[in-house]
Amino acid sequence: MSALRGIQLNKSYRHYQVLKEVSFDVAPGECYALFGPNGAGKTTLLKILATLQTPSSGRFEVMGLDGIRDRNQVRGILLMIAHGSYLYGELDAVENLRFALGLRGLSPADREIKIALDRVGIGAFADFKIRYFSEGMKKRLSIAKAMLIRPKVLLMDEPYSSLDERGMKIMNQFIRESTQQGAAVLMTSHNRAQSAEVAVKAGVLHQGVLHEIDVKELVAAHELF
Amino acid sequence: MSALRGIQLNKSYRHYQVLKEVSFDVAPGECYALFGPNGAGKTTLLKILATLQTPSSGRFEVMGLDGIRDRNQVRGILLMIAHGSYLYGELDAVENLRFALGLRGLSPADREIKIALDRVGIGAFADFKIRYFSEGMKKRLSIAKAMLIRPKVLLMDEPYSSLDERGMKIMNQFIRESTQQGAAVLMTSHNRAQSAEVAVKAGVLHQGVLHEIDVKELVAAHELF
Amino acid sequence: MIRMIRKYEDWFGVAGGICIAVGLYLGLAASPPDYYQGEVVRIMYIHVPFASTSMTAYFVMTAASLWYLWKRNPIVDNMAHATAGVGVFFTAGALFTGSIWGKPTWNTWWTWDARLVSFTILLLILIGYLMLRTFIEDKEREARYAAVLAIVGAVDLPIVHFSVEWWRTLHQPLSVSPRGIAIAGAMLFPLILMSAGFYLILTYMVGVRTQMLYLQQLLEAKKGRLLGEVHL
Amino acid sequence: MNFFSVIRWLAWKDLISEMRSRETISSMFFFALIVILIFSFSFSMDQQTAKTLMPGIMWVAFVFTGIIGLGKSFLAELQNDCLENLQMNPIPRGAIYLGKLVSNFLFMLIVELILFPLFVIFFNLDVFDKLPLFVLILIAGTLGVSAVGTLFSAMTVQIRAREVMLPILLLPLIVPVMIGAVEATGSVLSGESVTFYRHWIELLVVFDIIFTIVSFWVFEFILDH
Amino acid sequence: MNFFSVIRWLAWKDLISEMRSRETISSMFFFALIVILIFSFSFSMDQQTAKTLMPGIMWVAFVFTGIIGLGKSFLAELQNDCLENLQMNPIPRGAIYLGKLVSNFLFMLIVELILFPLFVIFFNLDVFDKLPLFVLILIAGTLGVSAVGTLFSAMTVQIRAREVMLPILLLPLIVPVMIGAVEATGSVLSGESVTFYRHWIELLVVFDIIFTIVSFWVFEFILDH
Ligand code: HEM
Ligand SMILES: Nc1ncnc2c1ncn2[C@@H]1O[C@H](COP(=O)(O)OP(=O)(O)OP(=O)(O)O)[C@@H](O)[C@H]1O
Ligand SMILES: Nc1ncnc2c1ncn2[C@@H]1O[C@H](COP(=O)(O)OP(=O)(O)OP(=O)(O)O)[C@@H](O)[C@H]1O
Ligand SMILES: [Mg+2]
Ligand SMILES: [Mg+2]
Repeated sequence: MSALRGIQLNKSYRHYQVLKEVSFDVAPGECYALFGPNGAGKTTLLKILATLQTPSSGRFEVMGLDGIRDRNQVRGILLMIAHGSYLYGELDAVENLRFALGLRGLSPADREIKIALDRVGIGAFADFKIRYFSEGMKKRLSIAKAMLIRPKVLLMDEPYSSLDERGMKIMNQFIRESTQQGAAVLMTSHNRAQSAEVAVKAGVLHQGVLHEIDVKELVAAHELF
Repeated sequence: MSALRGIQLNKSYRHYQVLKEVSFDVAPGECYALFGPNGAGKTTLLKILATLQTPSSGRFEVMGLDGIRDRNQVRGILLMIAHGSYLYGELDAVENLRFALGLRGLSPADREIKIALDRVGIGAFADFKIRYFSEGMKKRLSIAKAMLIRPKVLLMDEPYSSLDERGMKIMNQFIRESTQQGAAVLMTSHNRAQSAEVAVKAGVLHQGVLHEIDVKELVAAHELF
Repeated sequence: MIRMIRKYEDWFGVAGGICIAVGLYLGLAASPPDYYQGEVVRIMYIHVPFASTSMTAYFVMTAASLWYLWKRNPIVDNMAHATAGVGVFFTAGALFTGSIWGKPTWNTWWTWDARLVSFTILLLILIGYLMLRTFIEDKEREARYAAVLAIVGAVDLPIVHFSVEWWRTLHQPLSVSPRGIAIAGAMLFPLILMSAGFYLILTYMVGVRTQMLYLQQLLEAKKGRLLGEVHL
Repeated sequence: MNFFSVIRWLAWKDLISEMRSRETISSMFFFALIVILIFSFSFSMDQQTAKTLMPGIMWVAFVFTGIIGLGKSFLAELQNDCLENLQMNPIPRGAIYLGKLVSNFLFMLIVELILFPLFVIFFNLDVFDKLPLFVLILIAGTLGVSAVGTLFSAMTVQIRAREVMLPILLLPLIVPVMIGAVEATGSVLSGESVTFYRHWIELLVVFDIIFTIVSFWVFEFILDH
Repeated sequence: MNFFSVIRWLAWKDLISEMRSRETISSMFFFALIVILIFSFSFSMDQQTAKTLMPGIMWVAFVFTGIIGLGKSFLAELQNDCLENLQMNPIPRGAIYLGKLVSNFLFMLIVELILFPLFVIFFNLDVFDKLPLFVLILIAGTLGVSAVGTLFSAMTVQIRAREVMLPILLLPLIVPVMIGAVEATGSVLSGESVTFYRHWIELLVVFDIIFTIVSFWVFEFILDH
């Protein structure tokens, strides 16, 4: 069975076809890494899968559910970590976590929250307003959120951006754990080296078309596109 | 003589000291590359040198002029290429160039503008509104602007970001030309390989302190910070 | 400078307290009631000092702002900031006492009179000034923008002062003007005493507040240096 | 998941953020104060006209102030792409609408309740025996404005000329609410018997109900494709 | 470099951008129209009061509309960090102020000149013999508003609660200008002889001069440290 499956997805903006017949398949416990030049349509694809945009044609399935028809159920399965941190500036780190979890009907114990914050290395900033967080700290808080939600399908748009080297290690550690527990991960990236550490499948999106490539090529190839 | 010299620069934000006694020296014809983790203060340093912010203490000199006292003259010598493209969405490429040059009292011939646009590879988009430009195209237009202004001191904040591989080559070509004509270049970067091609000096900004390093280390070192 | 404030401010406070105590006694008990306003006139001994100190406070704020833009001395900015905060208090006081005075004399708490409105505008500018300061993160920029606002806002000052001359309306005209002094001696003395007391208190409050803002800034800088050591 | 807990979480988040920064309420309050002063001065009124115009001035000031608050409501959600996050969470759209409506309604009402005594003083009104009626009218009018306003705030925040489009779209629609509120307020002030202005209050309530239900229902199409 | 050429370039840029998108002027126009409508409804007036209130309504509408335009003026400069670019160009700050003042003034005046005939029709005014006087008052009032407004637009655009702070700071300051304009307009309308309202026009001119000079002078401190 596949956890996340795209079937001939197309997407056009007014003047421009961004995605052309994109099909792919990510099984539970797999991590799929997506590459491509700027403006290739990676973010667009992720937004479609996150039910934020509709494809012009084609469809996709999440844990066997239709991504468009059953989108309300799909939303409960998916979690996206993107460029935006989805955090509120005036709330502190713990309050932001509580809010995000509350929307999903979860209310973890203080101790659980504390552990998650410590694991991503920002335990000391638990009661800092997000307004004073640096980009890297926000990204780490997003990891903590994902740790607490434990989604079955994780979408990540450039997970390594704005993280320093220790931060990237934490991120990969988290991805490895999630896949071990059976989650499917789809990430876009410009960082071949880091992605190669966790990905078991890879693809390049170029001029709207998705080409699957061997993960070994990620490190070996001189140029991907 | 030095083209750009920082002397014990300090900068604190309300809760945070970003730069600590930063001193450096760039001679005419040299390219200096600045590295450091996120939030190290690289952009802050560049903004101070571009007379956009004042240092909390310390001073800097541009072609022998005091950067704070004589800032109006200094502004005529410097040019900064930063994350923001400094372009107006409703004007087209040529109009944007004319405006930027007009503010500096320059009015180049149509032919000169055309040549510059062709050299950065966007000659075909000369009469496109900037609103429809991609990030990479905007960055290329900034290079064309710098080509026409020919400043004596160039500040560049992450010049390679949002450029594709051909774009990076054009950028390095331009930097090499500028330094050959005697300009001083100070750039920040996260891309060691590209910077190593043009830089003759390098430094790492870490926890507010600037450490000079050998340019050879840029490619060789496993971790810079 | 902060030392100087430290050293003298208490004297201002004490002297101001004494002046006001004596002034209140003379004004409320010892002075004669007014020819046609009767006992009500006694509010004058509070209203007029409140009003003139608030005007002075704005004036001082403008001067400090100019000085700051010229010399860029952060303490001067603290002083301007302090004066604004204290100024809001005095301005509100003048409005409040004026309002109370208005009820028996004009038979209304409030009327759309030129002085009243221009003075209310002064209060709004002061509050806007304080709000502006809370919305800027950068200390230096905060000081600069606040100073600019204070200077542009100072245009309202002459309007408040001369409004009673330019628009002849309900409010009492200037009693001390080029045309002479229009007030009885027995009322003048307590009024002068009260005014002196208010001015001293104004100085005292500004001193205390300036010090507080200055120390707060020191503390933040210190915290900044400590936080600078903490890294992920 | 749970409809009402989502509403509670959303309102909680907005109220806590506001308690921290006090940005919205304080700026709405002073804006209203200034608008009232400007109006009163521009219409250079004697005591009598002042009293007849007072309901109009009051409601125009309230509505403009409300627009300020409404404009900021969803703008805050744009900050870190939080709106996208709400969109892709598995929560009913109607709950998002109601959660936002609660906070917008409360902000407006709080400001109005602070301003009302000032009106009483400025305009020398005699209202003490009819206070409950005034509060009823305030609540009814405010609900009408914030019901449509919340919908349009979510809509305009996602388009280009957002600052202008909110008033341009909202104002014409709430004209009936304003007329009802102005007439009812005027009648209560002039001491008419309830039977004369009952229908205005009924009109207000009817509009409240219609606007809330319709907005609740169409809100889904604003946030979802 | 050259003071006047900088002013010309800036105004040229704003006017061309506006000619392309027509966003500012058209939205100002509709906003004004709606404000006027709302006022007319809220103050349920008979013909006679309508005429006495007309100058107030007109100027309140103009000023609020002006604030919309002023708010967008420097917001456009934020787009690609263009404001930073202006700051670090070797041009006199006063020229930036005057360049922006020219475009702001023109936008406001154009909208007012389109709206004025509508007022004449709505309120059945008889103005044809005094048209030059009206235009003079319009120009004088608009200059006063835009002189301070340009300054505050540059200021508030760089701070947190910018949409609210512009009206909060600007409106109190321009009350004298508004009073002058309203009184002068009223007097001209009611057909008084010039000697009766001369002083209002003089007041306007005096404020224009004071505000322009003071703003011109302090503008440097807004853009420069
Ligand atoms: C809310 C209402 C009022 C406000 C905002 C107000 C405001 C002011 C201000 C700002 C001043 C100082 C002007 C200056 O220093 O240039 C002043 C002075 C004064 N006010 Fe009022 N006032 C109010 C009500 C009244 C009333 C009801 C009276 C008496 C009938 C009154 C009598 C005076 C007098 C006698 C002075 C001193 C004038 C002089 O010596 O220059 N005020 N008021
Ligand atoms: N709303 C839109 N309207 C029109 N074109 C759009 C829109 N959004 C994106 N595009 C275009 O679609 C293309 C794909 O954009 P997308 O953001 O998906 O790229 P990406 O692969 O994520 O690039 P990057 O590596 O820079 O993140 C781009 O060329 C962009 O210009
Ligand atoms: N206006 C500000 N107020 C407070 N702190 C700030 C401000 N601007 C920047 N900082 C802080 O100063 C530090 C340095 O920021 P800066 O943008 O210079 O980093 P950088 O080295 O350019 O990082 P990056 O690699 O992400 O570009 C950061 O920690 C940031 O949080
Ligand atoms: Mg992307
Ligand atoms: Mg940077």
